[in-house]
Amino acid sequence: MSVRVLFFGATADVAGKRETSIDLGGNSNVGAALESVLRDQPSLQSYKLLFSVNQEYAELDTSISDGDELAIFTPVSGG
Amino acid sequence: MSVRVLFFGATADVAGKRETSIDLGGNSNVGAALESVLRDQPSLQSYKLLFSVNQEYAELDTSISDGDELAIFTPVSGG
Amino acid sequence: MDFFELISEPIDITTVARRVVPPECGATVTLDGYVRKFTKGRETLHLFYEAYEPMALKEMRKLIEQAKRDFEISNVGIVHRLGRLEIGETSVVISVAAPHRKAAFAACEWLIRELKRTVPIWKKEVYADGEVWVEGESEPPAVAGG
Amino acid sequence: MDFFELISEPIDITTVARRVVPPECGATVTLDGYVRKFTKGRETLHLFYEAYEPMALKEMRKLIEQAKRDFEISNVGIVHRLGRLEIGETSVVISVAAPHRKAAFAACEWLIRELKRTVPIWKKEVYADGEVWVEGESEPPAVAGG
Repeated sequence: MSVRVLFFGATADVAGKRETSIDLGGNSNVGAALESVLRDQPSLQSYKLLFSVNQEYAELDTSISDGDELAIFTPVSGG
Repeated sequence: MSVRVLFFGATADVAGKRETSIDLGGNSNVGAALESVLRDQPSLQSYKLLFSVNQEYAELDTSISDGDELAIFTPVSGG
Repeated sequence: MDFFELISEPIDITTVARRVVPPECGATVTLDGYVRKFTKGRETLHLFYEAYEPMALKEMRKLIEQAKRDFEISNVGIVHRLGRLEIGETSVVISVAAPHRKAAFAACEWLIRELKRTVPIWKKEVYADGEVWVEGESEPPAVAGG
Repeated sequence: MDFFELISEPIDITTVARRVVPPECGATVTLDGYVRKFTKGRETLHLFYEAYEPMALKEMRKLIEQAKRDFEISNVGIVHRLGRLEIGETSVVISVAAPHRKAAFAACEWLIRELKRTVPIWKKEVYADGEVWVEGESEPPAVAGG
């Protein structure tokens, strides 16, 4: 299955892109997706990371399905 | 001695004027001035009244001197 | 950069809020008080504010001085409008700028509470069938020196 | 009459504050956050805000819904600016209208604290000698449903 991955702010700068796509086996979750992303982008490991799936905050054990939108970002700093 | 007396809002409406002048003996205070005012304006007695002398809040025992400015008004309602 | 004013023209709150901003600050909290259409179910047509102007300005100055002693704030602006106000028009604006917003919130809330208690301004509500000078609900200020 | 927006143009806080006012209300409290010139002694030349826009709007909507459940308030407006901001320009405005000002103060303070914690917006500070994406200091939000 295919998952769209979005980066913002610091994670976009580190990844050198704002968006990518990863392929995962069935019954996957955020943790498995993150492992896949970190293989390509090991520098992201030094950041505190937050996640969302389909624009809702998620944790490492949040499940992911085909076509989902995963976002990986640092703690927010708006305001 | 002569004291200038100012009215505002409800007290000005009741007194039918915004300003008057009263004559008092020496060593007077707000209480004595109020008695003098109430003789002319007995309807003021039904109001909760606050006082200032020379634009500073005052109480009945605050002393008054010749030329002072006494104001008599109801609790403030600005804002 | 503090200021306190009594004016008879409409109040522009952006202008008030901006005038208190110093470069080191991060947040301004603004209280915008305005004419209510209904008070206890009775419809107000318009309002009229009257002040004992020189004393009101003295009391506003005291409030700002006290707020700057008690809260970690940079600047305060207070503008109160006088005369006739239509429904929805701003009667008072208090803006407080501070490096950290917590102090700005606390000081702004303290300032409006104290202003309603101590600054000699009176509000007259005008209804279809009459008018009433509103009596303040708060205790009068303690007198320093008695 | 609630609203939540992400915009790239300057924010006019009077307009924001006025849009939340219903006829029964008596006070609007507005938080105006803006670009600080100095952060920890380092001079910022300008800032850049970026958002995960659809999620940011969802989170802003949630904040307003929660605030209206928890506080006795009438309307909330939140406008956050994105893109490049110069020193002193407003980055965020939160206006809360309520029949009684106490609830407006409490809700506005809660909203800005939660916005900084939950709404996916990031700030980049640009200095003479570099730029840094600021990392939020607050704990991330708990995940509903996990």
